[in-house]
Amino acid sequence: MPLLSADQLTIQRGDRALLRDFDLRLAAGELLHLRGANGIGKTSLLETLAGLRRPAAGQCRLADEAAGLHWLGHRNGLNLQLSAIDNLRFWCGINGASPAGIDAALAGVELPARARRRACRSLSAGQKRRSALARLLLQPRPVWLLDEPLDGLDAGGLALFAALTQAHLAQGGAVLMTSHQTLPAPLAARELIL
Amino acid sequence: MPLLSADQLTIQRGDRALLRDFDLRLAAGELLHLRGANGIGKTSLLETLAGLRRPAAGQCRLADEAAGLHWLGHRNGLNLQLSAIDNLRFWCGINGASPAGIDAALAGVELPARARRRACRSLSAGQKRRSALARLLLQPRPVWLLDEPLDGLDAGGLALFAALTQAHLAQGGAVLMTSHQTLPAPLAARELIL
Amino acid sequence: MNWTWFHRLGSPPSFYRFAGRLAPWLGGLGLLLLAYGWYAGLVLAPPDYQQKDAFRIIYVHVPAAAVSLSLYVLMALAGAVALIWRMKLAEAVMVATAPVGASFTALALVTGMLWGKPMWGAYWVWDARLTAELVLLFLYCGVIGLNAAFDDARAGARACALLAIVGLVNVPIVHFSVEWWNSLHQGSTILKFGKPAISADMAWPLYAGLLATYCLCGHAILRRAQNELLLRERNTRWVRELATELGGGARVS
Amino acid sequence: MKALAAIFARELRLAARAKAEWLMPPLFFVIVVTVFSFGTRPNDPQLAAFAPAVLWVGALLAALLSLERLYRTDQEDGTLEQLLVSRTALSFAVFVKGLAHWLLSGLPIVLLAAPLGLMLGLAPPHLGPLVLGLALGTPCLSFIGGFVAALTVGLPRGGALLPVLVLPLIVPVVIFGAGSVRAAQQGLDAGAPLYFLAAILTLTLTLLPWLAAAALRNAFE
Amino acid sequence: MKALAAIFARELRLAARAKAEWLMPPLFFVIVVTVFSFGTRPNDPQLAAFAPAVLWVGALLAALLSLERLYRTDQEDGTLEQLLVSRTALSFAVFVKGLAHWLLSGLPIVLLAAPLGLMLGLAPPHLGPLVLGLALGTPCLSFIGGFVAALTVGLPRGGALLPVLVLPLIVPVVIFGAGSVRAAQQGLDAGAPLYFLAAILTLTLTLLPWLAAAALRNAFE
Ligand code: HEM
Ligand SMILES: Nc1ncnc2c1ncn2[C@@H]1O[C@H](COP(=O)(O)OP(=O)(O)OP(=O)(O)O)[C@@H](O)[C@H]1O
Ligand SMILES: Nc1ncnc2c1ncn2[C@@H]1O[C@H](COP(=O)(O)OP(=O)(O)OP(=O)(O)O)[C@@H](O)[C@H]1O
Ligand SMILES: [Mg+2]
Ligand SMILES: [Mg+2]
Repeated sequence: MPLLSADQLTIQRGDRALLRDFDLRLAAGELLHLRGANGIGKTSLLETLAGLRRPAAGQCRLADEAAGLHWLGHRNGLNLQLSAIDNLRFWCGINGASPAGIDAALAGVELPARARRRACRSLSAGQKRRSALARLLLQPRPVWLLDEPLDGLDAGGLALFAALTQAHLAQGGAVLMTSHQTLPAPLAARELIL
Repeated sequence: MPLLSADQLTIQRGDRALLRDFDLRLAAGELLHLRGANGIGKTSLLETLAGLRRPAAGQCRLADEAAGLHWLGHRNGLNLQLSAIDNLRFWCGINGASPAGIDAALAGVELPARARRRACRSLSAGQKRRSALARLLLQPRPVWLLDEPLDGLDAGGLALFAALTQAHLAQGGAVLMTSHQTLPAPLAARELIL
Repeated sequence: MNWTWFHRLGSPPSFYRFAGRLAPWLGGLGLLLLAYGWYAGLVLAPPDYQQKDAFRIIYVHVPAAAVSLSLYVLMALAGAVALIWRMKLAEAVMVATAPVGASFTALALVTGMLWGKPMWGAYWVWDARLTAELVLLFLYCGVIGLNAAFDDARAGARACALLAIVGLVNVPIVHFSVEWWNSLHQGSTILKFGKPAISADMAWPLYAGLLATYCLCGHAILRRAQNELLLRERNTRWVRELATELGGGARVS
Repeated sequence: MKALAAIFARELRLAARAKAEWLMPPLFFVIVVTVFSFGTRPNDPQLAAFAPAVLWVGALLAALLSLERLYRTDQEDGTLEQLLVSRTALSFAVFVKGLAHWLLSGLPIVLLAAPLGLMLGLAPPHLGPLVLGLALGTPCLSFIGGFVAALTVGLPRGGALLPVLVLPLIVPVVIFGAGSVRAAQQGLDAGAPLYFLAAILTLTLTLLPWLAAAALRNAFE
Repeated sequence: MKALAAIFARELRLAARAKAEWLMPPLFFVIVVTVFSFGTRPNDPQLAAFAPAVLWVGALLAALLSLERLYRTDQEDGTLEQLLVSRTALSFAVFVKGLAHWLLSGLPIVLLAAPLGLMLGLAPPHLGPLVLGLALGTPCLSFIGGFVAALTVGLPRGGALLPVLVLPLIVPVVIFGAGSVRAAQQGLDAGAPLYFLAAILTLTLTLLPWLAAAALRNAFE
């Protein structure tokens, strides 16, 4: 049974239907790379799958509703006044996870120690993106929906992302992501072109 | 004589000097690709060269002060309530350029016609980036400083960017840009690694 | 109980047709009643022994004031339906009601002020009834403004519905203000069940005018709701078909 | 439960970060009252009669000022969408945010009301209804305002709309609040309006968080 | 010159886009006056004495509300940095933005003042000083407020700071403005305070745009 499935999805923005009768199955251990031209509707699709946007028709289902999913959009979900640590502590609280994992998660995304306690506003674009990725590591959730997660990451960041993703897939997770770049080396993805 | 030069530049953020005694020469017809790890100081350097940030020491000079330079940062400089056309009309007015070129510029970045009159808020990430690039075409300026201009562009967008840049270089312009991606095919850049 | 009529009416195309058939009748009846009410009230009825002819403002003021409250309730109810059943029709009705209600609220305020000058010696006093009615106008304006601020018509309608429901608290305040606070404004006499306290040749035209105003409001709301539906459904098949049927340019987009 | 504690802690931490921010609503309150007194004849004995209205309107406006930011930054930086995805009970989150807003902007105003009332010439026995009324009324402001902030959060220029939507909804609170002080000044029973306020507060606290949560969900579309 | 026209056109276009936005400051003004009157005893003849203060404070707050957005969106979406790079004379840009702000939020208030004054029981002969005073005073609000908005634009939560910084600066304007009406009410010369207002306006218009431009340049760091 797929971890995430969409049936007969129709997605509308303004008056225009971006997708019609779209079906999708995301199986455990699968990495699905969504591609397509600018403005084709990748972000809208991901937002719909995440439950943020209501589809005009059709439905999406998560195999394990209780476990939920991780969503990383264009916006990082970091309060710019708080430090990366404070932001992650907040998400730990929200999800009932233990804050003990915060340091490990930030080390996992290689955010320099001196940047962790500074307000996120003073981080560079790539450092912000890394902090946002750290949130995915705080709490295991089977499905990851990532919109342009590679944006702003340097070569080291790409390698790191590849490692994180592989570990997640190996644990039976699934990843649906968009990116205009080709994915970093060891990742083998099924491509879906819109 | 270089179009843009920096002498003995020291750039400071918070307590930390990101760059010390940095020299830079950007000649006409040159494409300089600035690389470096996340947080090394690429954005800060570009902002300093654009005159937005004051260097802690040293100075930067533009050969043709009157002609000015084009700056494209992480932020697109598009008012989200206005349409792409309205935004460009504003920049035409500011720079004293003729608004006749707007349609050509938007066609040049291949923004779909129906997306040009809609509030920028409803554009996709790539469409916003394209609209921001269109600003560079409205008015000739010898120096372009571009911070991650490839962010969010699809394959077509990359090709388009390469064509724009080549045309600019051929006219004797110069481009200093950052990007974590390798530059699209025909562009030949001098790499500068921080 | 058979609910099919409800579901049929709830679908935009059938409501559109139903409203198209009902609206002219309501409008015609309203105009007739209004003609009688105004002729009987403004020409035939004897002048008041205290107020002379000034009392005749009542034939505009009272219907407008009553309608301003009823329409707010209607708007909030439509909003509740729109929220609970996500019914497009209810959204359209709600959005259509707001400007009509706002206009009648403004009319009640203006006629009240014009009446206040001869009666109380001032156009405006800070009295509970008057201020609450003014607040009602602000609430209508809020709903209209909020709706205009949204790009997405459906999200806008739902936000307005929430606002309208919360604003419902003001309706009893307007209605009972004359009892709760000692007010210059006169208490309920006409709009009370039981025996009205004014003479019949003043009362009947008033009732006719009241009914006429309700009919005309109904007409306006139905027509506005029709427009609203056309706008919201402009890309659906039934609107396209309607457009070709009417022979207009088939391109609606 | 833990989630609510986390939201609450974050609001407090944010206030602590923007160092002087929690000082601003009371300071604004003081300044509005002062500017108002400047606008009138100096030492006007009549001022006391208008003191309840001035203080209540001042409190209202001070609360208004910080309301727009209640959800806007969360929406802009993506925290709101994360909250929606995380399946936290949104109405509780709204409740906690309202509570934090009241603590940071309502409570200081309640505490300041007595000295300012004296400044405006209010007799000491009438301070009781004033402070009690504000203590009951300012949470209503925070919650009603929070509801409207949720309604307007996704809007391009929701900020302009917010005060215009909040003020009419808040009128009953001001009527009863200022009414209670005036009743005391006229030797009437100041208790009845306060009971009304308490009733409004109860309604507000129980119903509005749900509506606000619905509004937030709606805002994303 | 063309650049200034472009800025002006953009402000108007923005107001036209956010459909009902330009309605909001005057509506807010009306509502504040209403709420205030509701907080007082019904039909209080004394109200007229307080009308100048109420109207002036209302106008002040209505202008304040839209000030925060004057530069904030420009800063957030990157327009401000483009303006800085483009070498437009920033002080002129600031001047034009102030002018547009006054046209969209100050002027409607000036026009509304007379009817609202009547509603508050102000005698018709005293409306002259009220309207004239507001006509001179509201541009001061827009320009002083714009200066403070420029000062706080880069700050994390500048919104909270803004009103607290503006209000003290604006006090003289309110004193002279309301004072002029009161002078008229007491049968004194209403002209002198108006001359003061005109002097303040001249100073504001000539000096503040330069300072605001410097503040904007500074805000980027
Ligand atoms: C701006 C001023 C006024 C406003 C806002 C106003 C508002 C209202 C409202 C809202 C109602 C409907 C109440 C309900 O249905 O429960 C009403 C009814 C009425 N008004 Fe006014 N009014 C104003 C001035 C006046 C004046 C000056 C008079 C005459 C002395 C007047 C006489 C009446 C009468 C006779 C009714 C019908 C009451 C009944 O029997 O139920 N109004 N007004
Ligand atoms: N209100 C609206 N009316 C009409 N079209 C809209 C509206 N809002 C968004 N759109 C269009 O819907 C599409 C949304 O695209 P989306 O953001 O999902 O694209 P994307 O595939 O993620 O693109 P990118 O690669 O640029 O990120 C865009 O073409 C956009 O122009
Ligand atoms: N106030 C501050 N105090 C200390 N360090 C700061 C402060 N503000 C910024 N920095 C640091 O300065 C650096 C700024 O980097 P900049 O944004 O120029 O990086 P970049 O090379 O563009 O990175 P990226 O590739 O991620 O875009 C970052 O390391 C950041 O953490
Ligand atoms: Mg996208
Ligand atoms: Mg950078």
